[in-house]
Amino acid sequence: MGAKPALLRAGLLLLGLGLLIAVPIGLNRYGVYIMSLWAVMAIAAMGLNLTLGYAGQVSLAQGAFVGIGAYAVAILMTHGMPFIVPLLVAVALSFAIGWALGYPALRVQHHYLAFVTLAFSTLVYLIFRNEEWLTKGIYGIMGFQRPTVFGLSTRTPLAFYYFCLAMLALATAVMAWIVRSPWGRAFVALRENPIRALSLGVDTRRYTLMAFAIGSAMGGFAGALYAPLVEFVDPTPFTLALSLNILMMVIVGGSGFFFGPFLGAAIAVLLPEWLRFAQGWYLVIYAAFVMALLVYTPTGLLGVADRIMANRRTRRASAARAAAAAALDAPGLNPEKP
Amino acid sequence: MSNIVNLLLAGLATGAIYALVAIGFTLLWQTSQTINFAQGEFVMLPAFFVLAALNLKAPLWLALLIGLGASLLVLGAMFKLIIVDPMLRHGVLPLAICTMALSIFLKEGVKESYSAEASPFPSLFPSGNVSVLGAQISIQSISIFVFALAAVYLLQAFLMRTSTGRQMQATAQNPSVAKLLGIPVERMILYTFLINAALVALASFLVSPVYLAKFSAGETLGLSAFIAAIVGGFNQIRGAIAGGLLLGVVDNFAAAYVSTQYRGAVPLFLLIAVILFRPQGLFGRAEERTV
Amino acid sequence: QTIKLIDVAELSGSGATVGTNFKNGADLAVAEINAKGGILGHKIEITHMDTQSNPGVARALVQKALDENPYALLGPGYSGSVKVTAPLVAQAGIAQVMGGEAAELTQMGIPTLFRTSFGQQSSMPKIAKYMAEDLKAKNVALLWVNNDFGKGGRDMVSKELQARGVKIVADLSTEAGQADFAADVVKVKNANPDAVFVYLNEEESARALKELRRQNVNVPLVGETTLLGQKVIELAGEAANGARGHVGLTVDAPIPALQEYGKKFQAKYNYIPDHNGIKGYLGVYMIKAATEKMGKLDPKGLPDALHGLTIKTSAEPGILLDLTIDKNGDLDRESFMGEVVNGKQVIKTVLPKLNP
Amino acid sequence: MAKTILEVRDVKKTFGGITAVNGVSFDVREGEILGIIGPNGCGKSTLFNCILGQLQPTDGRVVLDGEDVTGLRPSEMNRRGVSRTFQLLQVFPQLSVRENLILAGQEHRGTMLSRLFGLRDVGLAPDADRMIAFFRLQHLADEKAGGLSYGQQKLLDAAMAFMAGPRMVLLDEPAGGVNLTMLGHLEERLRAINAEQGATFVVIEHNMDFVMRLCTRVVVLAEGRKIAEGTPTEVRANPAVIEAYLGH
Amino acid sequence: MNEPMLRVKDVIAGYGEMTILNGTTFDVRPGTITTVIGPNGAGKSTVFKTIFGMLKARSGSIRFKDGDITNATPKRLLSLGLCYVPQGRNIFPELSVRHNLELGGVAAGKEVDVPGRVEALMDRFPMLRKKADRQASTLSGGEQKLLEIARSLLLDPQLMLIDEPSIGLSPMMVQEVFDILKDLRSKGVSVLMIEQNARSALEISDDGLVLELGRTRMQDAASKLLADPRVGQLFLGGVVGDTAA
Ligand SMILES: Nc1ncnc2c1ncn2[C@@H]1O[C@H](COP(=O)(O)OP(=O)(O)OP(=O)(O)O)[C@@H](O)[C@H]1O
Ligand SMILES: Nc1ncnc2c1ncn2[C@@H]1O[C@H](COP(=O)(O)OP(=O)(O)OP(=O)(O)O)[C@@H](O)[C@H]1O
Ligand SMILES: [Mg+2]
Ligand SMILES: [Mg+2]
Repeated sequence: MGAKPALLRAGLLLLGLGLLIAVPIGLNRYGVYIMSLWAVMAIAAMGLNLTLGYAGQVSLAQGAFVGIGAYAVAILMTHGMPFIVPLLVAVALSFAIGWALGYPALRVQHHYLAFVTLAFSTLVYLIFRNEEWLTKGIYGIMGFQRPTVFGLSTRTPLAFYYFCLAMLALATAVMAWIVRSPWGRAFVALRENPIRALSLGVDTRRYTLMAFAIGSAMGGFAGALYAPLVEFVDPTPFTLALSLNILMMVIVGGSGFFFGPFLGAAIAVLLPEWLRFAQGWYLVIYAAFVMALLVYTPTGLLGVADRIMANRRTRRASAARAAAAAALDAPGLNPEKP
Repeated sequence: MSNIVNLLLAGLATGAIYALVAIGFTLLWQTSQTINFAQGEFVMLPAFFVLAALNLKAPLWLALLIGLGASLLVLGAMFKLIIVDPMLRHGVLPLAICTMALSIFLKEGVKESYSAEASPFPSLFPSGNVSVLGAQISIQSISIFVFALAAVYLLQAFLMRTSTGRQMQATAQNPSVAKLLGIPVERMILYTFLINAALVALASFLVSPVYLAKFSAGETLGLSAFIAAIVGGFNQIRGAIAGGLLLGVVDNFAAAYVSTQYRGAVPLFLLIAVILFRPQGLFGRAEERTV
Repeated sequence: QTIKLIDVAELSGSGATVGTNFKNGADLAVAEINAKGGILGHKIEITHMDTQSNPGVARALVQKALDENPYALLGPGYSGSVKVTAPLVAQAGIAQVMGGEAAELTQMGIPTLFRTSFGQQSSMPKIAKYMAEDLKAKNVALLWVNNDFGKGGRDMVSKELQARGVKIVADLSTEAGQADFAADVVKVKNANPDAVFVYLNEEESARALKELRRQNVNVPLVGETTLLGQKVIELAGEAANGARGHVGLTVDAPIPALQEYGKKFQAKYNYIPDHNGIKGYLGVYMIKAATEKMGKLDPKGLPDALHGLTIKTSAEPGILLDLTIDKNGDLDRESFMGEVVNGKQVIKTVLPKLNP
Repeated sequence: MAKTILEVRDVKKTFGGITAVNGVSFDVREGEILGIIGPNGCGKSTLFNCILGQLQPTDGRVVLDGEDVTGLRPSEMNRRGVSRTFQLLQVFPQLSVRENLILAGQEHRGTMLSRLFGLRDVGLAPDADRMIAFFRLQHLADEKAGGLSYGQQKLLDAAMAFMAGPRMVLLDEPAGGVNLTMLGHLEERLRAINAEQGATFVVIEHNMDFVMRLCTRVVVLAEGRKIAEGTPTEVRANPAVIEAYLGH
Repeated sequence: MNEPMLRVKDVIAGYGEMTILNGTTFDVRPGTITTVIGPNGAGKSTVFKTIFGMLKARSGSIRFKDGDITNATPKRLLSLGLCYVPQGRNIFPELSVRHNLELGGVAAGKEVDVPGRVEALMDRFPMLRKKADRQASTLSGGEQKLLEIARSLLLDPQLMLIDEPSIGLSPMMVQEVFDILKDLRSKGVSVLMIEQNARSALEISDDGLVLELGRTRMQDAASKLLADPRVGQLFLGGVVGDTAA
């Protein structure tokens, strides 16, 4: 029975990939830029989806990690390092900081954790803005260029888009591996019932820290791509607003669903652009749409799909039960055995 | 010395504002287990209802009444019916995110339909100052302080002493059982949001003369109030006061004696200490038994 | 055909007030000009794009705008956004008439970039001079808003002050939208300066003035347009009295044209424009004047036409005040030293153009 | 006489002013099935929580295999081969029944790293399915655990405790809500595991028939103190126990 | 023969797409205790939820005395004189024990003296008085169950649905609860009870009812069921082979 959905999923995946490759060809530079931004944000959201969606740890700091990644790349590249080095540094750095940020989560939960992470992202923003010796402060960092990978320059918007797409594919693969491994199961256990998990030998501390670290690393990874995408890094994008926005992506797409972040990012990044015709009102319409969507499906876009799938399964189970029940009326008692 | 007093008074004045707004957070949590990220915008909006009324040449008292009525209708009833009802069952986060979108909606909506400019808002109190220990403090601030205290006291009494109040809490803590016992769950939730609406309207009228009626006024306010509520203890209304005042004062002293450049973060980190060593907040009740 | 102008402005986010003023000013100018038959008989068509006060978005939007190849570009208003967009526009070779005031902008050697107001490099020296020479201040405290507008002004003014041998005894950054200035004022007091330089947005200016008054700081408070505009006076009440400083663009200036404009603007949008409201307006008229000078619609020619151009109110009333655009895209025109005297802004001295 | 596997020494637990467990001591011998009974609120569950580290005892010691394990984190206790079930339902509602069971065993297979790169089910799927079949949950194997009936969740909870092949299991009211037939079944299983693998059990239960049939020894608590200890028959005859707990 | 107190007829109900009750049918006579037994997952609790309007009955009918109460709201059912003690943990964790109790009286009419009854209940269950001002979540599992049962007795019902009351209760307390049920019956109240602790439950019951796979397998006098060897073997833990192994 499992085979058919599997095929279906594979088909959808290929279709989606095909679309992503084909789409930008028709678009102008701006369109391509937006698509690239989508890819970057999708990565960041995927990270948060691990921390929040799977492991159930609220974090309002994902935006800060995107910033950390972006600054790491911008600073190191302006010192003339080849892209790969800053990229790795960005990921490693955010992994480490993410790990550290996990510690409060061992003590506090829910809104308290939200508060701690919130404080952290505020601090990070202020560091970006105030530590001029490092970050050039409010004026931001300019004058670094998009990388050349395997001898291919990514200067043109299209080339860079495909680069981002490749990176997105990479991130997706890694993430898929993690959530499908026993770790993924442990993360969910952490979210669903930490007490029971603990009593089953799940080292909730380690997994909590891991959830933060990996999620943050993804954020840093996204940041590392954001910098060359915009070719300018300054503090303003990395306020709490970004963190909240990424959080919104996760929830709207479907928290805890693997492909949720892709849809969430699409809505948060692409939709406002499509709405720009509405001039000043575009954000109003956008917000209204998001609210309507959440009201319609609080579990996010993929929540709908999931419900449909589940219902199909349940109907089968239900039928089996009914049949068994009918069989009961035949003489001779027999305990429940569908 | 006079510095200390100055900072203290100013801090308390600002803190009182945070407290007033924070009450809403604690109320919503205690009576519906929801977090409203648009709370700041909720405080921003009623002032504009009033201004709109004033532009139509309504006298102030009438304008205020209209403002109150409008927010009861829009921020209370409509919010509950259109947004909260369908989402309440699905846990804290979806609704919280939805209110995040709502805050954008309100902010941008006001900006487009009214103005991006800050408009002065008529003060309900004489603008004078009284001097305390040689430092000046405005009557405005004092009245805000008093109102915040009164609001907390009344709500606390209402929730703890009246049967309705307890039914509201019961509804929040276990809706399905509340239903079994014949508690009018729907109505209780409606009460919650009506009270909140009234509260934000009041806050709006008191705060706007200081913060001005501006579409973005809710951003900083909402955030600070959220923090204040957490520090004070989310599940205790009186926590809001403690949290608010503490935040206001700490913020000022941090800015004066630690760093102005980092004033955004230093207070938060001082307050994190509170959270880490008293995870239930200053006045919050300890987390319930788990196993 | 119609003349296509694209305005990339901060219409939401922290810069929303700046951008909206700029937008409204521009719209007003466009409406007027079209009513009078347009430029060289061509109607103007202006569209606005929202940068959400984010340089990254601004950069992308400018790209988008250029894809639609407009006649000229207006905005953005944030210096940071200007800095990242200007190179793109330079590539396209069309004029960018923007609202940024940071000194460096016109020193990047970008031939297509034009101001609509004084850069801080021309306003700050005047303020520094005033504090050092007229006020004889030896010690000055700086109170500035920590965004690129405030930071730019602060960097410039402290440079100028120190050049004149004035000591900076307190250097206090504040947050945009900050409500409580008690701590900052305490620090000002402790430094006991001879004068305080206040460089904040209007609302924060008002709050700061109130707090300075509350803790009765009685030394002169000196600033720029944003310290003694009508709005500040309205918000700060009598606490604003005594605030003084350099006024570039203000509808309170004793210039009938400016006051006239103020009324027009208020009639249309029912609020008093700040200097950004005037920048947007002037920007469009600068483009008009230059185009008429060329006598033809030549986007690529526009920058040259603007360089070195002098526009007189006699020829173009819309320009409100005679001005000259130099080769860097900086402006030169009269400005004022003003002071708030019992709830009214009065102009004390008129500062002539640098090179008449 | 079998060696002592777990020693509980003067364990005390207070919450604010309230004393839940007031200096309880007893031994658990290798391979026995020890019953713990006592009136509601006498401190049985709290005692379990103190032994297993869910709660920090206010006072007293817990010794496992001669090693002091007082206040060790529950996951550590579990690593040492001690698992438990809960009185109130404690499953992972959003995970399927099978996933619940696999999770229950996975942390005992390999290292964290090896698990990341190893098999998805850590090779536990067959065990899980055997467990499912045993507890008659086949038709629910892929249902979310949250959708199970009370008794089914109770059984699942018990099943999870066995997944890792523990040396010792603490069961908190396993019989509650379980159909008598299934219960008899569970009982047999406990005996089997006890006999074959020499696993040790400590059972809190109010169902006296169950306790009498299953347990080799019984400890009786009342108001946080141990009031009696002995074979089921001894305890049942003990007037103090009848007074405090059994009634007439 | 007198009109049944409760009549459940061909009820079909379930959770979303999942049908659990495939035409459940049974009666409850006035002034009797009826015990429902059956395997785990048979649908016993689901029947209760459906009767009490927590789940929608897709078809079939439920009648209380001579009125139709299919899919009626809990509020209405309470006012008609039904009450329901669900399975598991159903308290308000952060409210005090006393307040938890008092909330049981919300649906009571003005004439009822709720505080008085609360006092009476506390006399009956001294534990509750001892811990009256504690946060309910700090009670032990069994204490929480007692609290619930006590709460349900606040408004004197005519029909009481009680789902596995014995879970987590010490033998004494089980006796106590069963005694309560008995003298409710003596006051003419009907009790419909689910019990896995079936023998002792059936011993105090008048009628018994076997539910399996959401269908009524047998309904008969409790004594008869107890005597029936098949029932004994299949549902009351008589010897069974390990069919799964
Ligand atoms: N919330 C739910 N969602 C989906 N299915 C459910 C839900 N609750 C119960 N079920 C299913 O309905 C069936 C009957 O459940 P119910 O709780 O009525 O059983 P029961 O007879 O009360 O069993 P027990 O004696 O264990 O309480 C079970 O197979 C269970 O899987
Ligand atoms: N977190 C807590 N805070 C305060 N008191 C508590 C807490 N947990 C338990 N108690 C108290 O400790 C006592 C023992 O509780 P415990 O759950 O151990 O009883 P028990 O023996 O398991 O009873 P039962 O048989 O009903 O489960 C009870 O009186 C309970 O009120
Ligand atoms: Mg217990
Ligand atoms: Mg049941």
